[in-house]
Amino acid sequence: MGQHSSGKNYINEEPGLLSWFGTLDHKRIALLYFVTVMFFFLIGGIMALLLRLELFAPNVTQNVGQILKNGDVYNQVLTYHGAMMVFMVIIPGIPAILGNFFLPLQLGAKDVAFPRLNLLSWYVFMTGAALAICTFFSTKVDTGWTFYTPYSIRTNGAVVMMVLAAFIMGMSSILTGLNFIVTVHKLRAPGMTMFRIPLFVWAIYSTAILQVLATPVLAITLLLLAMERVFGIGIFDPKLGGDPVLFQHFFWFYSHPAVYIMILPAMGVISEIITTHAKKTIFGYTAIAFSSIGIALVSFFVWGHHMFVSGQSELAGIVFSFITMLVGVPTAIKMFNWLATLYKGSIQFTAPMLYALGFLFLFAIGGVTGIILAVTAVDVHFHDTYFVVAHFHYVMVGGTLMAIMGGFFHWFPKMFGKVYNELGAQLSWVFIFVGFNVTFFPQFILGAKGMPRRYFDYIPEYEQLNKISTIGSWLITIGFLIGLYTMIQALRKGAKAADNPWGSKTLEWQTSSPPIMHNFDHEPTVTAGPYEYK
Amino acid sequence: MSTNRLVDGVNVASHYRDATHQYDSNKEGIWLFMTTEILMFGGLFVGYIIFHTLYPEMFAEGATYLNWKLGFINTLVLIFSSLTMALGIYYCQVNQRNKATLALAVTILCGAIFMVIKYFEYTHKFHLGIFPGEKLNLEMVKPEHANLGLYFGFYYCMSGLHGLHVLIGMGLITWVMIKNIKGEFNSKYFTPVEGVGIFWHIIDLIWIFLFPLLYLVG
Amino acid sequence: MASGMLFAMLLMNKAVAGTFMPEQGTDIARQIDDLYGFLIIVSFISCAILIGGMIYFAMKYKRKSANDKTAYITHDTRLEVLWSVIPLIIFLLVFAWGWIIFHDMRTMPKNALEIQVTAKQWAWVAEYKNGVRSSEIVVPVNKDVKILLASEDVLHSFYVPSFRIKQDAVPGRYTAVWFNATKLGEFYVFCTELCGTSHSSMVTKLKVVSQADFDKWLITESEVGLLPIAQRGAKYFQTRACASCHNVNDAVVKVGPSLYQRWGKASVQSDGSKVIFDENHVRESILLPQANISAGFAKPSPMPSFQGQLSESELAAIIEYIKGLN
Amino acid sequence: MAQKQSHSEGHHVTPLAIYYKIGLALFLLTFLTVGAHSIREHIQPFAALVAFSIAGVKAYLVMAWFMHLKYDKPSNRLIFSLGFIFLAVLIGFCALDIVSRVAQNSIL
Repeated sequence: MGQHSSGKNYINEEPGLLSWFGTLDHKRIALLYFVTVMFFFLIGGIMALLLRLELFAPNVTQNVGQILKNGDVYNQVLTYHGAMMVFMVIIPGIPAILGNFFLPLQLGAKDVAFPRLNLLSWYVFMTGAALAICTFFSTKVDTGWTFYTPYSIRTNGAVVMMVLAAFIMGMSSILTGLNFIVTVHKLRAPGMTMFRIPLFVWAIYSTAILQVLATPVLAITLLLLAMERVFGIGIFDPKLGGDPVLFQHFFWFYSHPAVYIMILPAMGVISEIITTHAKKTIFGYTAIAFSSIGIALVSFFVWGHHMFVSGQSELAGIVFSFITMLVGVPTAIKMFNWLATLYKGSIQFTAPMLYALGFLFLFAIGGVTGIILAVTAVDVHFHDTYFVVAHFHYVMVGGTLMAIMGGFFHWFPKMFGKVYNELGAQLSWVFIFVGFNVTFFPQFILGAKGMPRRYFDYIPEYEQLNKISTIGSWLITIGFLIGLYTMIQALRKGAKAADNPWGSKTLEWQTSSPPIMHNFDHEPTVTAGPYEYK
Repeated sequence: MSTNRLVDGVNVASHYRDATHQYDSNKEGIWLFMTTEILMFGGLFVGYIIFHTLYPEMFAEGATYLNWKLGFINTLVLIFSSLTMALGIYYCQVNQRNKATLALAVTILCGAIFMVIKYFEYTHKFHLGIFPGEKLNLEMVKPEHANLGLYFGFYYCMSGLHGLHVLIGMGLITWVMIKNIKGEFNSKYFTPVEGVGIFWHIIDLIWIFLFPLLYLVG
Repeated sequence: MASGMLFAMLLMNKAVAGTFMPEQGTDIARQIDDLYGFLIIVSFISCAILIGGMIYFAMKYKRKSANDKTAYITHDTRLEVLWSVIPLIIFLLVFAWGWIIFHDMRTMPKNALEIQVTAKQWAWVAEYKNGVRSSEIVVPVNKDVKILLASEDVLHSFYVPSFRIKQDAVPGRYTAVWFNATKLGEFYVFCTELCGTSHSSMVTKLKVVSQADFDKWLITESEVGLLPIAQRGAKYFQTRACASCHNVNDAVVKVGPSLYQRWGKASVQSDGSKVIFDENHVRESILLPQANISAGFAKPSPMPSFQGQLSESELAAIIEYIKGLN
Repeated sequence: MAQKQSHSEGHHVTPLAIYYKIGLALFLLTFLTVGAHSIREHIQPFAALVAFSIAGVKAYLVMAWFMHLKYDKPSNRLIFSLGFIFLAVLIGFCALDIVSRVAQNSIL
């Protein structure tokens, strides 16, 4: 293997900027997603900073903010922050960028099963994203990303357009998931049995199942909401005997599994990073693989834990709480397996490894607070307070975004064939990790004290903790900017990367860096599991 | 990047080993997509069943405003079209291109008949002031249940989304019919016809349940 | 040994329960805090094992040379069963514990004092059996109180942090929540379901008073009808939630225009025309808010129409009150 | 003849006669549905059950023969059935809430 003799690779084989927009190559499509998702992340991040700035101190007078004009503007910003981060950053994040790039490579395939569909997914995604951004220049939406009825029916604002945007992006998510499922089923290299595929593939595969099975219900829910606004069909509107709680059932039937769409791929990335940078075989491969599938399936039965105080019946609350406890078990299994993988390893403190360890740290906290929230009686107090905000940011940011960053640095040499500056990458980790805890840990306390979420203003007793939280958000920003700078510098001036700088055993490292257009000179034949560090 | 090559008379993309490999993969993709269709329509069915359970009399009243005879005719039309669609695939499989084209054309025609009948049903209702949800003209309709609009919300959403699928299906059948006329299909390669066929049968499948659900339950 | 550990945990629990939590205003709050304290301790121990273990391994097995040999351990069934079953037992334990308390919270007491609380954008209105309406909720101490929740427009959520209770108010139906306050004092009531512009100001007070004070309060409030007309207007201005959008103390704008020193002056409308701020103008603005929108305010106005909701006498009282703001 | 061989290798071809039979059966069942509807007064409360049982049989015929699921790979059958299984989950839990909520009104 080694360097391809001609020096050609997927980046330079087709010349010209335009060639990127018609490309069918999974690696190039991954980079298209990379650029767009990063852009949306930037916008969503700016929204977050605005929210935190506004909350730096309680308002001067009622309903007049210090940064944002009034409560309406605040509600709009929080809606766009939530909707963009969920639908445009975290859901497509790992599957569409890293999954697209490395799923075929790790399977030893030449491409995903349906390359044209893959490109179409990106265009569909961009259409939806463009529509969502259009609403920003029309009447802005202020419903929160959850679109709860009947507020979303009554409020002014381009809810229909926003809902269609989410519908279209959902379609893209379905197509991506479909593509990955078929790829995993059909395009494994000879000898690559289901129990020899890397754990990242297992994670993406489980995610894909969720994408395909859960998203259609979101689609119909959003369509009905649009109809509700246009014709007042009444299904979710109490005015005609409809039921707003039913909307929440439909919404969370998708959106709870969606939480796992966001975190499962991150878990896959962590498995890869830990084995590679500890140079040790994974502990409990089968347990981790099955827990991914287990989490994916059980996550369909737990959505009601978002609705303990919604007016849902007590019985339903109890049943959902019980099943939620069950979904905690496979998550705990994964945590312990990663820990056991570190045991007697040879741990190298590279930037990806730091991000992975940071993930374990933050996800541990996010996980246990998740259990606290799953306990019905306790959740009654914490529901819709900052405790919940802190919990899901520990999982989504502390979990998924840490994994995304770790994954980027881990695979950077492979994706771009360049070496990044280790110091810069580690510095970005320090700022993100510290800043994250400074931002979100105080929010647990705020929530315990009873500060409701989505509040534009608060009573003076919450001021100190809010100040700390806002300062933390600046540290995170610095961290991400350093990370971005490091990547850009590496792209511009980075030294040429070796084919397998980490000494990894998975297939993507066995081809050249960056990979050639067809991934492998010869179709690889697999004779052993993915983590044979003997 | 995928460059195609000819294997045994079939265009096979480079990341597939052979025609069977490609066929199986495509087929699985098609089925996965159909699963999402079922789940999407299913959401509507779930809503319908729940509200029907809550307001049985209101739903019974709603059904009396529908003309079950039209629904019945439409059911027959769709079933017939499903048969011709299946025949279309069959004729592709046995290399009888002209018969396949004919079968597909009849299918499209049936779809069109279905939509025309639907059109008359809809316009007749609009004429009577029967609109979905709060747009229902209470003065003209004078329903026993003030919330009858909810039933028609379901009626229009379900039959509307179904009708939209019929239109999309007709478009897709036209596409494969043109491909067939150009001679792109043979006994070894007919995946698009089969995929579109499955889609069309799903439409039929959904109507099989919509018909008793909307027109007959009362 | 095990019982000793359990005992130590229970002792610790007493210390931890209530950490960072608001004052415990009810017995249910105490029970929830005990469970919460237990959860915090268990969480802390799990995090200590996971994070501590991670840091320990990371330090101990730090890479020394590029050719480090690592152990080849693929799995260990006993360990894996252990760390599946132990969390499961803990999860089921806290689930059951939570269920017991939750069941109490959701079982309405018999013979409770019933208060009808209606949520609307953006205020709470409590109505008592004797017809008293109040924007603040006043309840007697040590008595079961049942709040019957309704909503006039969108979802709201009734949240009293000190009582650890929360319940959504769902339009189109009633929901209920109960408590038995054990402490005198004032407690915050928040709305915790995003409901629009002034969601974060949809805050009121819940006052726990002695039974005697409560009875007295009910009587004074029911005598509002005997008050001078402007003072009655001031009451309605609070209970009808006018105050959550209209400022009366100075000219600062909240959601709607300030009413401070507006009476009798010319007012510019959004279509550029001018009207005099008089009885008929104010009357029309209250009953048909969309007909008169002041320059510089959003169209359509977020103000709900009060047509059919205010009696002539109430309307007159409010107008009289606004007159007096000059 | 080469044709026949390729069938046995790859694709199953259902004979024409079966298609016609299935089509006929579907027609008859549709008439049966309407027939049952016209005597619904006499078969209450089973009218809905009858109507949906017939619809179920029709759906089976369409799926098994027209959609070729009978001869398709088991994995594809599983994939398609997942749609129905998860639909059952959705309705199951929604119904759990709604039934117990209506029954529970007394607690107010």
